[in-house]
Amino acid sequence: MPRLSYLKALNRALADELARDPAVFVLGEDVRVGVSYVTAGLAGKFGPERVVDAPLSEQAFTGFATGAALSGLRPVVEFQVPSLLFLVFEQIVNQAHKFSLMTGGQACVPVTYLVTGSGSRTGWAGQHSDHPYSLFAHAGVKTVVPATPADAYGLLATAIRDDDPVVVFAPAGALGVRDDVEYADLVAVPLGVGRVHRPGTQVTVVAIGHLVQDALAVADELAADVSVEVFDPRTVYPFDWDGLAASVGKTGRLVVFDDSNRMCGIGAEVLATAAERFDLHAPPARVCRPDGTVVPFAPALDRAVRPDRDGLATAILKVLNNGRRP
Amino acid sequence: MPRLSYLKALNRALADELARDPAVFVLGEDVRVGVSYVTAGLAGKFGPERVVDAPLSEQAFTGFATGAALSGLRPVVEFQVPSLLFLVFEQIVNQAHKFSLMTGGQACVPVTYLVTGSGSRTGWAGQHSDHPYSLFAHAGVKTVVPATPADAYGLLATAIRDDDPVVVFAPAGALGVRDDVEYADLVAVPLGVGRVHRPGTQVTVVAIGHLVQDALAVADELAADVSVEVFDPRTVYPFDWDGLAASVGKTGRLVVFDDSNRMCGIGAEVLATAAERFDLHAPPARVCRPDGTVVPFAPALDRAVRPDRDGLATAILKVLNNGRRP
Amino acid sequence: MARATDTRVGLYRTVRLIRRFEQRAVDLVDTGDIVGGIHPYTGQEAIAAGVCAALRDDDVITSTHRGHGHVLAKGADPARVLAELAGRDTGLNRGRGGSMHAADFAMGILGANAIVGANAPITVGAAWAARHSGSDRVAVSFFGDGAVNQGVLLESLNLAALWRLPVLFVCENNGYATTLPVGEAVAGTITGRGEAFGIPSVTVDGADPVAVLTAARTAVRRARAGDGPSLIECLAYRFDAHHTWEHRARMRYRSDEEVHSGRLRDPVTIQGARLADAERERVDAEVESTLDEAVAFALAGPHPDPGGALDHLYASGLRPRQGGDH
Amino acid sequence: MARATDTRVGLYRTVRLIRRFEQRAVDLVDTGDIVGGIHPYTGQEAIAAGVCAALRDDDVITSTHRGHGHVLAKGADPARVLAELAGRDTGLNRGRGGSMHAADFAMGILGANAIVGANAPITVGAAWAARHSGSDRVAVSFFGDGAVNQGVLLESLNLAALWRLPVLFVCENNGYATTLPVGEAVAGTITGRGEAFGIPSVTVDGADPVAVLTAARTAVRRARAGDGPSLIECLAYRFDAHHTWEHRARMRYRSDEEVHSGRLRDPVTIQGARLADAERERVDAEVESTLDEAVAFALAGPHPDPGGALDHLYASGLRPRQGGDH
Ligand SMILES: Cc1ncc(C[n+]2csc(CCOP(=O)(O)OP(=O)(O)O)c2C)c(N)n1
Ligand SMILES: Cc1ncc(C[n+]2csc(CCOP(=O)(O)OP(=O)(O)O)c2C)c(N)n1
Ligand SMILES: [Mg+2]
Ligand SMILES: [Mg+2]
Repeated sequence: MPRLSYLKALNRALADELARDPAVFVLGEDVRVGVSYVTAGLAGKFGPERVVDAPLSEQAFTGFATGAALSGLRPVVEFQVPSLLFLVFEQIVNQAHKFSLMTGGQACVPVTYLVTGSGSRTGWAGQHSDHPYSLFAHAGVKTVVPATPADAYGLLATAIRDDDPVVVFAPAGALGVRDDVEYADLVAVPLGVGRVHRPGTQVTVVAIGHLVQDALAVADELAADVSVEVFDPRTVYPFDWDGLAASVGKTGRLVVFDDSNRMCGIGAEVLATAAERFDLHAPPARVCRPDGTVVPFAPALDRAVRPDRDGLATAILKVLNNGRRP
Repeated sequence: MPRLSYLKALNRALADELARDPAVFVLGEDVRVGVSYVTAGLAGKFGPERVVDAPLSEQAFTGFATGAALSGLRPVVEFQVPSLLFLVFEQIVNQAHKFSLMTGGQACVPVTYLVTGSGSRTGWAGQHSDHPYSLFAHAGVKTVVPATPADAYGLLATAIRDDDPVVVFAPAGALGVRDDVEYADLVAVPLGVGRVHRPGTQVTVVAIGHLVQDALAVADELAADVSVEVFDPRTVYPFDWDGLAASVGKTGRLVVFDDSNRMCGIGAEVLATAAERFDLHAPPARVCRPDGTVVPFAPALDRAVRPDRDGLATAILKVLNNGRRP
Repeated sequence: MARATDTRVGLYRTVRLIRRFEQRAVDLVDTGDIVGGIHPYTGQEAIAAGVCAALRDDDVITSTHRGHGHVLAKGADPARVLAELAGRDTGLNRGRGGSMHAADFAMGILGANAIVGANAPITVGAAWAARHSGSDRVAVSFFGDGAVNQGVLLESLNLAALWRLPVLFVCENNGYATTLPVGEAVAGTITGRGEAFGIPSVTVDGADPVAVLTAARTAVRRARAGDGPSLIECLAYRFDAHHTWEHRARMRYRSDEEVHSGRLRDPVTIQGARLADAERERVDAEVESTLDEAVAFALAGPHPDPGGALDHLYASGLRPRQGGDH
Repeated sequence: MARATDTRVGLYRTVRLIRRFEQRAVDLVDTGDIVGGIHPYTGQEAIAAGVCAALRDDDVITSTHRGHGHVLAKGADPARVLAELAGRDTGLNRGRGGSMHAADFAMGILGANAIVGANAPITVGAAWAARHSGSDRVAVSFFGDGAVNQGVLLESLNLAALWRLPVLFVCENNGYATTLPVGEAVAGTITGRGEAFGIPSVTVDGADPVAVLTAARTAVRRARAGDGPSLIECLAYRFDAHHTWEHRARMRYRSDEEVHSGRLRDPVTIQGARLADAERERVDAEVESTLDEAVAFALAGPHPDPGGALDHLYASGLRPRQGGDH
């Protein structure tokens, strides 16, 4: 059985979608050489008209993708650095996202934006270490953050086939994850459907992206004392509220483990929706980045601003020791 | 007593700050003529080196403001349209916001970004009707949304004097509000300090920007049945958590009335923090825009996606009829 | 009405249609039937007419905030354009777009755009898609003199030139970006910018439809032959306000003399002079009756149902959570 | 060490210093003392040296991801630069910035920048601030051949030209943007882009510090005299990897022959040949001992305290909420 890596799974999804649908093409910086590896080998297989190296003109090539999509194609735009999404915020949020409604349904913009290596890559410092998925969720752009190789494959494939713009974050912390999966077992994964990685009865941990692995490790560590359910929404927007409701309905307690900034992040949304809809036995908790985080360069500082296992364990125990007993 | 308009208050704050501090200057499109009115008359008084008309190059002039600020000046950059902030997201969030930390405290970037007419101006449709203050709160950029003329004056003045970047949203729905205030009574208002516009005992309504007036109207309407406290945070980030705690400590019930998108908006943050910290007698509620809103053009559709008085009244009554009695 | 044709009469019909359309639209703004106002195209009619007369039906265009002329010249039904401006369900965009987003994909109109410069990369992407699919369609981007200071437009010139794409960049130099004179906004020349990217660039009399047509034909021929993009700078004068709000505001940025002399070179008069009086009167009458019908159609159209305010938000059919449910 | 001086020996000292600094920094990447890697400036030393030798101490520069050379040539202490790269509290930025953000405001170094093109408008703003304050300081923006495709940089050329600001735009054309050859990225020429905005633009041999110095002197004179910006395209070759990760990756985008012949024109050899052997050896020894001390200083420096990870996040002293408290 091959040990499929997350990066290879993304690469495979691109190759399969390029092969399946002639409308699909890949666009970005250094995609022919495949600097980030996700596009490795594709130019050789599909040629330079399907794997297009663009100049450093993120705004133009993102708008270009909209134009190509309006003309029936399905572009996948790769970004090497998460903050490049800030550069093209107008093109994604104000253009691609709005075309369908504004044209009264005449148009759709099936573009996939793929960020390879989102979040902190230790040593890349403030301008290369953001994890801005909550921004796109707020704007209403479909946003996925796969945690495992199989989900990376399946969600990227679905994103490409989806008729709306979709941002796919591939966290730097997940790129090295490997799965025991046969290629033949890789399938498209629907957007908006979460996944319980580990069932539990006492507390639901909503973990996003690379933090799923950490959550599972913490759940193992604490297993003697607490039964932790690890819920991975997989899609940040649209969120699988019903899946979460089922989990929290069982556990009655909630902790969100999220690598975006605290203020108005997906952690806030989960807690807010829980407050509106769910009956919790104890106040919920977030383990996330501080408000307004700028990731400092020095490794110890970088680590200090990231949500980590200790923080999660502490939060779980605190939530468990608070509130009414179930 | 003059009936001071919100727009005039902003205009006055700019004039006073320009007069007070030679480091202050205003930059933007059509600011000499004063198309949005906030800069009316300033070019004549302070000259074209203090009131600078820029070409349609938002990214460059926003980055320019950072450079000027790093050199000791205090630029105020005006934007005519809220979505222009999407165009300059990189310049604000990835540059101006990050300079202080990344340089180890060597630098500060005291720039004020002023959006005159944020939110829906009925008839301006999808690309001109966003209210993206929650995005900046998530990113950690100081964000203020004044509701009244006096606060517009006071918060803009403070924003200009603040050593960090600050985004000031002047909602289209508030521009016409008038106050009975003497010019002499206008003072700087600190960031991060909320204001109780109307005391009440049964439910706290957190209302933002132009919605404060609507919240007050609803509170009046319902006065016979419910005692509503209207809490205006004034600054969305940093948020006055202690002020809110005091209010909710009294009322035990919470509704947020917010003109940004539901998902990961400030409404989510308020509910999340409440869930973590406050003891509520009933599930809280949000009255806000739908997830991922694109404002449709036709007036009736535009109104349909905006949080309104009816929605607030319904939410207040629902929150009141739910949960434990205080 | 159909796309502008390149005959003497055809060109006149189009400039006359646009002129009278705009005047009647301004009337409907005054009566309140069009909410939000418009950016009248008056004075620039020859540009839309001349360019679109050089196109085929299957060519595509993108347009701007001042887009009615382009949309009409490319063949959209005036009645449905007007219904769109009036926010009716019978409008081109089902009332979802309004003046700044009128689109008719069936006619190759990929939409007006409210963000200056934003349409340029969309056009380039559409041109690439055309070539990718083996078609010899061309794509036209209309934009103003203000747009040539937008980074994304300059990036787009580079992409189009680099990839030798079939694009016409049509710059409508009407002397002002809102209130800023082109001479205070553009260093160097507009054609010089095109040439810097190796794009053949010419300046023509934008008040004369024949002059525009001639230049457009050359550019279209080059594009269809695979010889890449062209830039045409059309010198014109905006006869009316930047936007109809200017009718009420007291803004002084053009002298009365300038406006008076600017209006002397009138596209309708220029092309009209090429027709016999009887011929002209016949067209005028025809246009008038078309517009009478258009106004009647527009005002008779049903207002969209507020319950469908978020119809088409997602092409995939995803229904977002409402702002008020909880 | 201080700013590059314009003597024969001075220029040699600077190119030699940068070369050896980079080589030792690469060693420290290999040993793991520098986390995150670097973008080596090797091969381009003449550009930083020649330009900075034409400056005064109070002139300012902004730099790029490949910034060590600029920072050293402008006079930053190599020991503190290296300590920064090693993430120490004794670094220029207290370990908060790292390789891509090294800044020394006391030396007029407004910071390296990790976003291509982002430094350009900052430079223009700094130049405007200098003139605004009555100074004849000039501001220099270093950037690569990839950056000339960034909209914000092109917008910045326009602003600088329009306002005749004292800016030097120094384009380091090293033939590639990561893996993309300049010929596949830039339509037209780089100097042609400057000229399009009316900016005097020249191409010089970027391997020869004297050639660069000469061009820079002309440009500085023009800028100080109030005659506006200049653009200097410096042709050079990047001797090493785009980034040190390339040392481990198998990427083929330059042939061995090309790399070999690119390295033949070596700035250190070129300027070294202008010195007597003894003179050169003396400088080499001096540089080596400076760097021995720098390495010792860097590695002896304390690591920053994780408790201060968010120090300086807000210049105003605002302390953000942590990610884990609740
Ligand atoms: C990027 C952007 N900046 C600013 C605005 C606000 N705005 C709308 S039209 C306009 C002037 C545009 O000038 P020009 O391109 O010459 O077109 P014209 O209005 O003259 O037709 C401005 C500043 C906008 N819509 N988009
Ligand atoms: C706006 C932006 N796009 C992409 C990147 C990723 N990136 C970093 S350096 C680089 C290439 C830059 O090329 P060039 O400007 O020629 O500078 P060089 O690396 O050759 O010195 C790229 C694509 C970035 N940092 N910023
Ligand atoms: Mg114009
Ligand atoms: Mg380069």
